[in-house]
Amino acid sequence: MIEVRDLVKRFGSLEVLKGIDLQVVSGEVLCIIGPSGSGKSTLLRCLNGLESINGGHILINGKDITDPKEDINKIRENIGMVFQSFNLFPHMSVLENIMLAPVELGILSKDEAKKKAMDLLGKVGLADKASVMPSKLSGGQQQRVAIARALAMNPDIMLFDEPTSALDPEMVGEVLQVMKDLARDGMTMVVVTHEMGFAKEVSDRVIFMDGGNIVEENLPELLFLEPKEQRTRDFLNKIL
Amino acid sequence: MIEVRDLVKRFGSLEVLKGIDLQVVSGEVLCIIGPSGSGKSTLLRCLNGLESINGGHILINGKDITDPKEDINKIRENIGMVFQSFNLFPHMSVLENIMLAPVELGILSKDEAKKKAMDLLGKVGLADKASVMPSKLSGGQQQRVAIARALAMNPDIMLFDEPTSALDPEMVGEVLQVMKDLARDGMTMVVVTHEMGFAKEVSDRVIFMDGGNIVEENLPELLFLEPKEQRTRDFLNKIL
Amino acid sequence: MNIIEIFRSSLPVLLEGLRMTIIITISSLLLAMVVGLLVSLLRLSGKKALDFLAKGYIDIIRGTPLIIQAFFLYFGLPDLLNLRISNLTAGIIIMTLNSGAYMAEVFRGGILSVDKGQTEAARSLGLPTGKTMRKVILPQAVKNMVPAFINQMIISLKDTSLLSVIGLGELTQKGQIIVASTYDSFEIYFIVGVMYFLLIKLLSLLGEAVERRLRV
Amino acid sequence: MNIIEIFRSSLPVLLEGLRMTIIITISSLLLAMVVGLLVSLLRLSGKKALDFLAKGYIDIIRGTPLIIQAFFLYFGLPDLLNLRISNLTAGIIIMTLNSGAYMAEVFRGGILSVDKGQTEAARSLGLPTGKTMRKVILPQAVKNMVPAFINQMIISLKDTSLLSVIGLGELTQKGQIIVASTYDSFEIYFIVGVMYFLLIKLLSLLGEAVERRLRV
Amino acid sequence: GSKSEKYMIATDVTYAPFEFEQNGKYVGIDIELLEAIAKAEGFTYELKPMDFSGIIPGVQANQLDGAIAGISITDERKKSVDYSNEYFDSGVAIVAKADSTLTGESDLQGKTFAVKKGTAGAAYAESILAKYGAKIIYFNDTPSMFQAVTSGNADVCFEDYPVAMYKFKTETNPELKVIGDKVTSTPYGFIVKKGANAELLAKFNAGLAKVKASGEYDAIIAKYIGK
Ligand SMILES: Nc1ncnc2c1ncn2[C@@H]1O[C@H](COP(=O)(O)OP(=O)(O)OP(=O)(O)O)[C@@H](O)[C@H]1O
Ligand SMILES: Nc1ncnc2c1ncn2[C@@H]1O[C@H](COP(=O)(O)OP(=O)(O)OP(=O)(O)O)[C@@H](O)[C@H]1O
Ligand SMILES: [Mg+2]
Ligand SMILES: [Mg+2]
Repeated sequence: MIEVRDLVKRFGSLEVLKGIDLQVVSGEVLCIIGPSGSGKSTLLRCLNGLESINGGHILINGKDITDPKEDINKIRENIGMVFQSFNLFPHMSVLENIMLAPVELGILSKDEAKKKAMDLLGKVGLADKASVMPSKLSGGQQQRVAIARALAMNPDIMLFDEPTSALDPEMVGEVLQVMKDLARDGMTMVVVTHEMGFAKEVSDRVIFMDGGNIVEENLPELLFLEPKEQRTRDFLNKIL
Repeated sequence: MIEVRDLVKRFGSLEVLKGIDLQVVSGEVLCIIGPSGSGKSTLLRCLNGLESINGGHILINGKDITDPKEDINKIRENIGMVFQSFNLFPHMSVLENIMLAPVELGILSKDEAKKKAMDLLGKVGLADKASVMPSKLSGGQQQRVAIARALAMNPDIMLFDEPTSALDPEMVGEVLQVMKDLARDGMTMVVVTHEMGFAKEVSDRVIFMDGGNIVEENLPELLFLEPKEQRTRDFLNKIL
Repeated sequence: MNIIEIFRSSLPVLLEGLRMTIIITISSLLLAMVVGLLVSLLRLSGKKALDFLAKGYIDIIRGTPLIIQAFFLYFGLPDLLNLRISNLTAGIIIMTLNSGAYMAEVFRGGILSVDKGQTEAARSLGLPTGKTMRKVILPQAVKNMVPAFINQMIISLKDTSLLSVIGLGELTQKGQIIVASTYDSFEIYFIVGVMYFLLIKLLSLLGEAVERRLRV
Repeated sequence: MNIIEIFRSSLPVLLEGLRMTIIITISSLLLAMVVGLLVSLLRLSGKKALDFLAKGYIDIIRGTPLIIQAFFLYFGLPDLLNLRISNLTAGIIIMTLNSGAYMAEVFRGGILSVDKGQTEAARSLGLPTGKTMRKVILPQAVKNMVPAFINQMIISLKDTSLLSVIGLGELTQKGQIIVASTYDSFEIYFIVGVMYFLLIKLLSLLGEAVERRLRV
Repeated sequence: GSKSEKYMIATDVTYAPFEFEQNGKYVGIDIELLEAIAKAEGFTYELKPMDFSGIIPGVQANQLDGAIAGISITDERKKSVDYSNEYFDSGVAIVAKADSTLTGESDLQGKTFAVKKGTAGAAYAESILAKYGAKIIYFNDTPSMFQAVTSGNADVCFEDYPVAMYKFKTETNPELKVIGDKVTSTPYGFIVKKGANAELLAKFNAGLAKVKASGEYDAIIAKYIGK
């Protein structure tokens, strides 16, 4: 599904990813944890081509996304991404946010897209907010709309970059719930998060990153309870 | 020293102070606590004429500061004020910040002012920072300079508006220490703060404000341990 | 003659000039929006050469007085290239090129003011650059641009007064022609000034109204 | 004649014009800073009447083309009041009044950009309004103003080209005079354009250098 | 102005052979004539070169004491200024491109005219505008007007006869030519503000008579126009 080989990413002279190897299989939920600046977001952004890479290969469903012959837009259609800051389009209603990509890319007709959007809004519990503007929603509601928007393209893979860390505590739960439902339905997910509860309960595997490297990876219960590396232990002590 | 009688302050139609009566005697340390928006800052700002008032009287050393015949600048010279956000003058060195008012107001010669400033910097533990620009200092250091700056005018009264709440936790202590020293030296102080430890240890009296009124006042140990009013209890429960 | 009589007798000629002023302002502004948008896109293309070209154009326009641009374009270029352009055409071209450069910076500012997350969200949905720009970025940019845009409109309107030097019969020139035969310079320039003032007041009120509506 | 010869033979006259352009720009800018500061202080005085006056002045200047202001001041007013001003004086007055209005807004912006806490800190030390403004607010405001100030300098410099209409022998007019006898309009306006361009480039480089130094 | 004061006297920026710049100095018939008259009458003055369109408004506005700038004497202008005795007999000529096939006023049907604001040429062009169904473009100065014709933006322009003749004669490769004969006959005069400055006017007239008598006048004319 996702295969990353020796991925190197630099910003100027700063090497942010120092040769990452990673595989995610279909239906797997992978959590990435690690201190600030360790390169988690950058890794995620490389996966759907939001960052150009300086070395290595990224294969999505067997296609090398760094190959200039591949249409990166086609690949992206297949990878949903959810951002920490929601990034809803503020000039469009909730419904229009969700319908935009399928309609503009000619994947669905307007009517089909609308039907699909309403379905998805139902799934994330916001069927009554279809015609509302994003600015009128709470953070948790906005993030759920953002998830629905990504799902509207029927992606095989969903990437989440700290989807709950910009939320007030009382709204974290509702977003995590939507993500749990997604995981249960078999979505392949890569989630950068500091929500250890979620990671333990939902993920199949957890990766701990530090300084641009994958320091350790394991089943969640093992990584949390018996970290092998000192750096992992330090990090877990600080945040738990 | 300070006498406030039936003080009323409105912003437009919003009545922020609803008839405050208050006395502070010479050498007393008064702490003001209360929820956000209760009018603590506004009260403090009225005391040195930073806000015009809509009713009542404020007497400082027997002079009515709302009397247009009084020179508010002369009165202010006698009242130092320390702000939450330090408000150092960024284009002047630490020394120049402290010397500005005494020199400009013709109270001290440049040389005297410099000597005085160095004295004060010694007192707040920053003698080595005299020629540094404020932006190069930590928050705690900036706030200590701000205190020294206020003291340079030899005020009888010092007003503090949450002097430590913009500080990283590790810097709160150094600023409180300077304030404690001041109190020990017999300065009359009115301090808006959420630092209950400081209030308990240093203050002679604590006032609890809510909704523009003084709800309760008492010795610190009594107010904290046996609040008479329900509102005071609720507030203390929340913050302790 | 008192000012009211002067006003009455000069009004038809001045109104004709005003009409010309408005025609030039509006047509050149519409064209300048197209030029400005294209040039701002060149500047934001990420391609060094295109950015350089666009920047050069903007620099030249901003680095020389409009009156010199007008002389150069109306007298200098046709002389060299041996072609003929009417002064109306020349006026519109000059104003378009001039406001186009400023408009490009207005567009660029508007586009850059849109949060980067918006582009990333759109791109990550698979929308290509063009569609991202048209559907997501520009609608938001335009909203942020309104004040700068109105400001540029006002500047352009005032700048048309310079076109009198290439013989264009807009408001200022009509005023000058009347003064040349009646010598009532105080009254005529006063009236002309008031006309510009009212037109600009109208524009800025309009602008404020648009801004208020967009903010909601 | 090729352009190099034209350049060589026209240079002395053009340099004289350039000198005049620079003199007018600098002297009017210095005066405009005084006017601008005073007017911005009126606007910020908190007194309705003063603010109204200042706003009125700014509105009138911004609401009318410079060329009309020049005609009005040089031809209109003296006609009415029966006084006489030389075109150099008139030119400097016009440019001062004009840039003064814009400068007032630059100053106002700069002053408003200084954190309110600065005023409060100064006032609470017992400093009166005037000293607070001079010692605390203005030094910080000026720093924030530099880009807008440079921008206004550039605009003023370009605007002096308009003073050719009241017969002032600045760069643009000198160019026109040469063209009148040689007809080399393409070459002369090109050279004049380059001169303005270089002068403005110089100004903006200077501005950037000042800005960089202030930022440190 | 009082006697000790300098008179402010305006002239056009560029109007050869009456006034033009040569080697950084103002020269021409008007310039030398004024010089000679001032010397004969013993008054001093400061010369103010300015756009022609600004001259009469400037005199009117009392910005100037007088002006000598090849100003045609017209009834219209007499309402606003006082004239001296005429010092040169001029008139309006029609100017077209050197390679033009136009031969005179009769060929002007449907053409575009370029004129200079407020000149005798402009007045003449306006007077025949309707008759020939022509279009008119106004400029501030002679070069702009000439340029409009050389660049093809106008078909003909109207300029004072001696000015046009002088110009095209002195150019090695003239781009323009006068077509046909003078279409009007108008004399030039020195002007002052109406009802003001009779003193200066009197001095000018007296001086003019003196330089004519002394032969200086003829010498100046001969120097620029030949005879
Ligand atoms: N566009 C960029 N230009 C330059 N440096 C960047 C850029 N984006 C990220 N970086 C740097 O790359 C490093 C890794 O950043 P990244 O955002 O991937 O970290 P992270 O693990 O997601 O941290 P956080 O938990 O704070 O989100 C950091 O040092 C960051 O400063
Ligand atoms: N300049 C102002 N204009 C309008 N309303 C104001 C202004 N300053 C304060 N207020 C309002 O007055 C009320 C009291 O404000 P004040 O700052 O005195 O509260 P506070 O007790 O200091 O709160 P905090 O603990 O948040 O500092 C609030 O409702 C506030 O919104
Ligand atoms: Mg991150
Ligand atoms: Mg407060």
